Amino acid sequence: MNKTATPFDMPQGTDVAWCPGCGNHMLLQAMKSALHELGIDRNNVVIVSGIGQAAKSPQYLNANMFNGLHGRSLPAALGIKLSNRNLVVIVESGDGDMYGEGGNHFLHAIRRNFDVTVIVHNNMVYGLTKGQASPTSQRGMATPVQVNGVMLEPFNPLAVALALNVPFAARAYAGDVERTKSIIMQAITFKGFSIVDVFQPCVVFNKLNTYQWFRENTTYLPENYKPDNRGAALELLFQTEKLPLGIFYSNEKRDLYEDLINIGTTPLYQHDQPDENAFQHMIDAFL
Amino acid sequence: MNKTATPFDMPQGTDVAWCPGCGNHMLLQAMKSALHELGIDRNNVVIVSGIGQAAKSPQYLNANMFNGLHGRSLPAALGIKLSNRNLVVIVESGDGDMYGEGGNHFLHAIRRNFDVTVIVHNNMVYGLTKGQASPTSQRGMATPVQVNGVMLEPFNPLAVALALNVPFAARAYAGDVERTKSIIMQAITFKGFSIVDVFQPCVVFNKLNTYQWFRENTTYLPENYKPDNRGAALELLFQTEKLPLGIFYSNEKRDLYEDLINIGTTPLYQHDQPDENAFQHMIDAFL
Amino acid sequence: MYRDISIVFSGAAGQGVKTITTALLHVLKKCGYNIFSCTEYMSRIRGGTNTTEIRITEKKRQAYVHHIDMLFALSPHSVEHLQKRISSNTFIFAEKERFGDQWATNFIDTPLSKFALETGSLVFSNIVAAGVAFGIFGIPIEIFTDYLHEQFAAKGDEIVAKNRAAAKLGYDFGKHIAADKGIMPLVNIATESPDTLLMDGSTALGIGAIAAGCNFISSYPMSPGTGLLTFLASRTKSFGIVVDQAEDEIAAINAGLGASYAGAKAIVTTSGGGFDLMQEGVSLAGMIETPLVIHIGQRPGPATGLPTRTEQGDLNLALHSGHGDFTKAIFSPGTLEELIETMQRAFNLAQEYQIPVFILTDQYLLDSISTIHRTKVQRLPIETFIIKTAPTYQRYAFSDNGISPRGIPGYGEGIVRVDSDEHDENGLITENFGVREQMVNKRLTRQLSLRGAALLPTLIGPVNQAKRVVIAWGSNHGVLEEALDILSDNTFAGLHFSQVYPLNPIVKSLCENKTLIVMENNATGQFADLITLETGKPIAHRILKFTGEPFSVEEVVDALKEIDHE
Amino acid sequence: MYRDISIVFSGAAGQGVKTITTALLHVLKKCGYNIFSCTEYMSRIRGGTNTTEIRITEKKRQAYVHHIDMLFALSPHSVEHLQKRISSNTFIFAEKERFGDQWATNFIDTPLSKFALETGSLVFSNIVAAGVAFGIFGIPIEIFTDYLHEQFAAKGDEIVAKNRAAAKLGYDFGKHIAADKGIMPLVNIATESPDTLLMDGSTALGIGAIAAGCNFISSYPMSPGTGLLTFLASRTKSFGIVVDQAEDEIAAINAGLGASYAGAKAIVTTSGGGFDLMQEGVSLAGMIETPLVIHIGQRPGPATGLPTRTEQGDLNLALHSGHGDFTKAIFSPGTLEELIETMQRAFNLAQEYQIPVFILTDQYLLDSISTIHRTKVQRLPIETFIIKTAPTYQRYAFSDNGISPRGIPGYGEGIVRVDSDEHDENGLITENFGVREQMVNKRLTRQLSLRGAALLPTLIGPVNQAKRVVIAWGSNHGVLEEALDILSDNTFAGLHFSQVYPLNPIVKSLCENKTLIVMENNATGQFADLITLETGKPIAHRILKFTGEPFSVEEVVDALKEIDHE
Ligand SMILES: Cc1ncc(C[n+]2csc(CCOP(=O)(O)OP(=O)(O)O)c2C)c(N)n1
Ligand SMILES: Cc1ncc(C[n+]2csc(CCOP(=O)(O)OP(=O)(O)O)c2C)c(N)n1
Ligand code: SF4
Ligand code: SF4
Ligand SMILES: [Mg+2]
Ligand SMILES: [Mg+2]
Repeated sequence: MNKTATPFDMPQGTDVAWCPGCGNHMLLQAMKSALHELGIDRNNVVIVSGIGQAAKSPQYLNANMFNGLHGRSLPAALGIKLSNRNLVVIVESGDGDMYGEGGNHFLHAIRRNFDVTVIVHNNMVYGLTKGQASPTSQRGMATPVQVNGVMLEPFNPLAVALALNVPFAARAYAGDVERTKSIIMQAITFKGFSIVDVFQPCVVFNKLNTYQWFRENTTYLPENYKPDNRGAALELLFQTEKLPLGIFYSNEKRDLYEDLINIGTTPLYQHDQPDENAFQHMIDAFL
Repeated sequence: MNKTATPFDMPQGTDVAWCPGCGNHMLLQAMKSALHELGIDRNNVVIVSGIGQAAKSPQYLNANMFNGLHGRSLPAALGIKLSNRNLVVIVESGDGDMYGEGGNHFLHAIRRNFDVTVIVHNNMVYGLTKGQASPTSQRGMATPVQVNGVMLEPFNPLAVALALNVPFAARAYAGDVERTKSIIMQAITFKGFSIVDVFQPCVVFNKLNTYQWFRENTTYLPENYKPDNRGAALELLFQTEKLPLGIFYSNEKRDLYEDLINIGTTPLYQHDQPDENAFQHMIDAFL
Repeated sequence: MYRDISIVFSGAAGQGVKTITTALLHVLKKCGYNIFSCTEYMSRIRGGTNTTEIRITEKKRQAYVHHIDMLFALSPHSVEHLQKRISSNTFIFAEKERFGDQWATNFIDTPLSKFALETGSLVFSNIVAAGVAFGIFGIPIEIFTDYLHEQFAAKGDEIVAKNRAAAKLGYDFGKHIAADKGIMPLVNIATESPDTLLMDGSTALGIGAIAAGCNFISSYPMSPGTGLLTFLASRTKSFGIVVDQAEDEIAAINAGLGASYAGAKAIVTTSGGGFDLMQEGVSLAGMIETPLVIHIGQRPGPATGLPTRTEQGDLNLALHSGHGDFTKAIFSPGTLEELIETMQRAFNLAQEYQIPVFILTDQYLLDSISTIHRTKVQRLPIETFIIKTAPTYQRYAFSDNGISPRGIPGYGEGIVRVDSDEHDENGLITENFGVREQMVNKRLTRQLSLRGAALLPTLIGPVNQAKRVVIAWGSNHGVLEEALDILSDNTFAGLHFSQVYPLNPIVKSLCENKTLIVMENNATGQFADLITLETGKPIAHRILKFTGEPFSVEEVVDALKEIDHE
Repeated sequence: MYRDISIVFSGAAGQGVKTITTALLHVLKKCGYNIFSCTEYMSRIRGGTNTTEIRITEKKRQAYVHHIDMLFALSPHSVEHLQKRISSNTFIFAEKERFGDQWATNFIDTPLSKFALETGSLVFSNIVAAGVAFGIFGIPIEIFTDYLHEQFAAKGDEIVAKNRAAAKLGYDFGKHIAADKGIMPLVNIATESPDTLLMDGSTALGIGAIAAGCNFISSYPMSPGTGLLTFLASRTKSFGIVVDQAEDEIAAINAGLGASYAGAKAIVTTSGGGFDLMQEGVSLAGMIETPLVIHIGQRPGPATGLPTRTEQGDLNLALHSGHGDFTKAIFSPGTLEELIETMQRAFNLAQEYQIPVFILTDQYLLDSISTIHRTKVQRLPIETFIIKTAPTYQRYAFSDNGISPRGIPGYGEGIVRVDSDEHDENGLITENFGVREQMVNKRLTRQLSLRGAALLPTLIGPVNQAKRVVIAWGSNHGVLEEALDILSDNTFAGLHFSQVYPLNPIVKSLCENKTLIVMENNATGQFADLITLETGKPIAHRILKFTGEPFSVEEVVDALKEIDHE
């Protein structure tokens, strides 16, 4: 694992609560390198997360952090971005956090198309609560709650995102730090809602989707793949044999919510006094 | 409007709170006729709804009713169906109710594929709360909250449903009672999660999508259309000129949740005493 | 000769009750009358019965009265609906042809449609109706026609002329009826300066929010909380307010907290059912010590209840909202002045104490229209308390009063971390028991100074001498004041609380050796319980109403008289 | 010579503390010892420090003690973590090679790895450790090896033999150390019948639910509420329970209500944060008068707080949950017996009164392991109250006690309508003020008989004579009992409430002329306030703890002594 020092490293000795061997360690490395290589000022980044193992990520990354409620990272991210569009806003979330508890926000945040990058640590299981099925759990996996195995259709996050006309949709595999980093960099650079669903092995609770399983069951999109066709991207996402990795779709033509609602570049904290003339004018309309 | 008497009619003089001319009146007629023509026993039907103008429907239809919370009809319907699978369970909901407040349940109910029919009165506006944008509101519509017009990407419910592998997806237009009735009948007959998104003119708050607009902007799927291809259905649903009506997709091959989790046909109220041997056996395991 | 008159307009939704009453209120205000208007309506867009009461009073009054002096019944249903409020003294204006069987001989046939059609179209019926009212009151027609001119000038001379003609037909009819029935014109009790603003409760709240520097609202529509959202939405441009209609209430409050974390002055508005869904967010606000103002427009529950009616049933809900122990404050304004002022106070307090602050109103208060003198629009200095961070910044640095300097991301050289988990001074997750204990104390310590700073109740009458004190909160300010005035019994006095939590320690001394009577619009007496908990004093009487209607002046007077006779 | 010993095992998550303590508990139970075990762990899957205390006592005890007689420290962190609980009397068993610098000379070097490797693999370390403990206690090794045989027989003779060998190595070492350090063997205080069941709180709750006829659970995982969900999930087949893992807590409670409407006996389980999201559903339960049992496993808030720790902070939250006024009941069991019994009571009450009923537990109670005699597993008759409907059936027919006969869809000839809006007797929407008032009263009337039927508190000691009464609820039953026992001061007695709302009117008389002391695990004293509200009695002292840990016997004794000296 490429462990170059970055300004986003936490002080030495910071206790990391993840299990040894967990895919999250690699994803964290990819994140820090991506931010570093993009030359982003850490004072200007806010990492927003919910609750879960994945959602602990910003605790281990030296930048501003809003570690909110389980499932609620996207609305918080929206509030932050709309209050200060100069901030780089990144969401780190788990498959349960984002697609389970947070499903409704996932739908409607995509519809808004504000400029945010969403990294989902998709380990296909609820890690922090000890191994129940998540929306992306594969059929058949037995858990303490799904005693006879998971029976629901797995949630297909990128297909849903594309059905909602998401402008940027990618999938990565945490085991491959370099390419994951590069995908994350493109997602952060992208202006608009970008989602990266990252396959992340959970070595304790998911014995089905292991490092080996991911290696065997994924394949990168061909070099010459053009991420400009929604229908084609969807067909690839309905594929169940070799799961493709890479950027499925990227379309910067959709208007940004920030532009549409015309918020200026001045952060809200800088104009928290009402315009006095406007105020008198408003009042007088009730005379 | 074909107003044959049905066993589902409410007593004469029942006050209906909808506006004169509202598309809901026609949709109600289509519902009642559909149930009647299918020969369903009204004691065996439960209509589940949330809150909104649409969600008032079961108040005007003489059958069992669970008129629950705004946005929460699907979980209630699930609880009902899993407790007594002999009941015919139908959800009537509005576009705000189902796709806004209830969005998360929409996603995950589809994943379960339990046997329920979901009729969404899609008037592309919040009716009961006086005209704010709903998830399906078209871009540009000005409202008291969206003063500069709606700016979000409209929610594409059937595309999302198909991304989730819904087995039955249809769209109807309330102005056409006969064909709406027939689509509803097929949805009810279908074993599994069936959704019918019904365009329903709101004559008070939606001055954009009027009867005329729907007539001009919709067209039925061709007679020879085969609803067996998810990709093709999605392409049709991404179409924005003439919005197709009819059954986009129908696939009874997906397993029913009720079968998968193996609930018997005995309703739960008939076995609410634990098996005594099993109980002793369970206890003794802790000796 | 009326010195205090209650005129009620009632008809089906869509029949134009609102148009008529708006016209009336504007003109009456222009004339300098003291006016108050409240409205009750059904949860439907067309049909049903919507009713608006307009009071013209000698003294300034802000309360609903039960009796009706004049009723304009636009539909037969409305007479049925208002039966209990009609007495032999009520003049009932109605259009015979609409009533059929339901016509009663004591009704005054008022041919609104006929006059409207004479003018050119049925759409003028409402103007005719307003004309009738002015005719009866004997208010010079010019003031009304001037108003019509103002309203319709943009639509061209013909429209103006037609409106005037309709008004005139109604006016003459009104004058004629007044003479015929011996209805005396309204004496000149017009004592209000014309320099007053006419507005409803939602507007006053909105003005308060803007005066406080509010620049962010994320909310999901829900009656009666929506008014504040639409008010701010319509002012987006003038004041640079970011308005986002959320997909649900959970999104709304989390967006509000995100915004506040980033430095916005954020508010959310909802009603009880929507607020239920925000509770985890309230708990988060408490944990991350992030300011937020939460407006709950109360309506009758449980569940969907009566969506367009009034109740004061969410006090306990707000007070105990969100799991875990942390600090909150709750305001409960009862007049336009209080709405404007407490909203600003709520923002300032939220910023200063870094806590969630509630404003509890209700449908009755939000929809009631009244006047406030231009100079009574209080402006509090806007306080912000945001600091530029140093590199060593710690979001949760311990301090004596429990409050840490508030940094926001991107302003200064520090890193700002907020955490829903228990955390250390840096905002990083911790499971250290000692730090946990200190942090709980940190979050609760500020309660003390908050208590000391709590608004005192408004004293109504001789609180010191009276042996019985009637306590009200929120929208019951006006009705209590008027009832005590009518009762004019020195053994009674009143306290109105526009802050219900925490209670200032002085409240206890105010309650010392008094028979306490609490009146509120809910079924159990939630504020009564809170008074007992906070002051240790028992409540002798609870006057409760929970039909979905506000208290009327008459029933409060009766209830107090009954207590007097005990 | 120990008659009461506390042995603590502590190590990183994944190091096998659970394996060791499970083995120990099973064997000790078989020997007839009175055992109690509680556990505290970090919110992580590997690493950190997890600690389990096992008490072997002469009298039956169900409480955590602070002091440690013997500590098995599997990691250096654990010694650091437990520093405050270690005294000069604590024997510390640890493996020198793991500790490096952190080794202290008073530790007893216990070569777990070495012995394990001698046996064949490091995986046997836990068995070695258990062996050491048995050796020290002087409990015959055969009982342990028999247990190992039972556990591993299925894996073949070799595995059994290796486990035995590991056990023996540990055992001999333990005996040797005992002799060396002068540790006296455990005297035979084994007074328990072997006919007891060994289980944790979650299991007891689950047994109670099954005994009550529970056949539906829909929930979303959340510590510490998840245990009940997994328990029932693992019994799906034997008892025909429908188990659905919901997408969120809102779905969970609404599915529960749908199920209950259709006749299922439904429960949901969660913790404070998840419960916040269920509040609107609670309000719906109140409105549609549909039975539902809601289990809240409490943990420290606000927000995510300390996810794996304990607190009693959600009493007010549950009590005031859901907007609007309606009837609720809240149970708060404190022992295995009470968990099993109150769960059944909750189901019966929910069915009888058609209301939401709460069970409040906490992490400490749910994770604590103890024994219950087989015959003490109470079975209450299962009550259902469902009727077959007639064609004229009205779901909300008015009645004297406010309760209407409960029909369900598809059973009988009637139509069953439930409505979240205010409704008439048929369950159809209404906006009639009179019906509204009657319906509110209907929903509240049943509160009266519910109050009369409320469980009385358990009296601990001479409540009638004592001048001071210490009040506890929920998980503090055992600690209060033991503390009073140790104090053995006749001026003190205790009351334990396993139902906290409503309170039986008799409670008031129990509190008459007493100095009331309330102990609870939260920062403000929520039950203390409730006692005052319900009985009118002031609370003289509050003993509060909110670090995330349970009360220890020692600190309760100290707190009471301090009161005594005042
Ligand atoms: C409202 C609420 N419900 C439930 C929980 C408990 N909870 C914490 S994390 C989690 C699931 C985590 O799964 P995922 O998001 O996939 O993250 P992972 O741990 O697998 O990385 C749950 C259910 C919570 N904290 N809050
Ligand atoms: C939790 C909650 N939030 C908000 C509301 C207010 N509300 C009632 S109906 C409705 C929207 C209705 O829109 P839709 O579902 O499209 O139905 P329509 O009236 O258009 O048929 C809203 C926001 C509510 N009742 N409950
Ligand atoms: S439980 Fe799984 S996801 Fe969580 S830290 Fe361990 S390996 Fe990673
Ligand atoms: S407001 Fe619109 S949707 Fe509602 S009843 Fe009227 S026309 Fe129909
Ligand atoms: Mg996960
Ligand atoms: Mg709608």
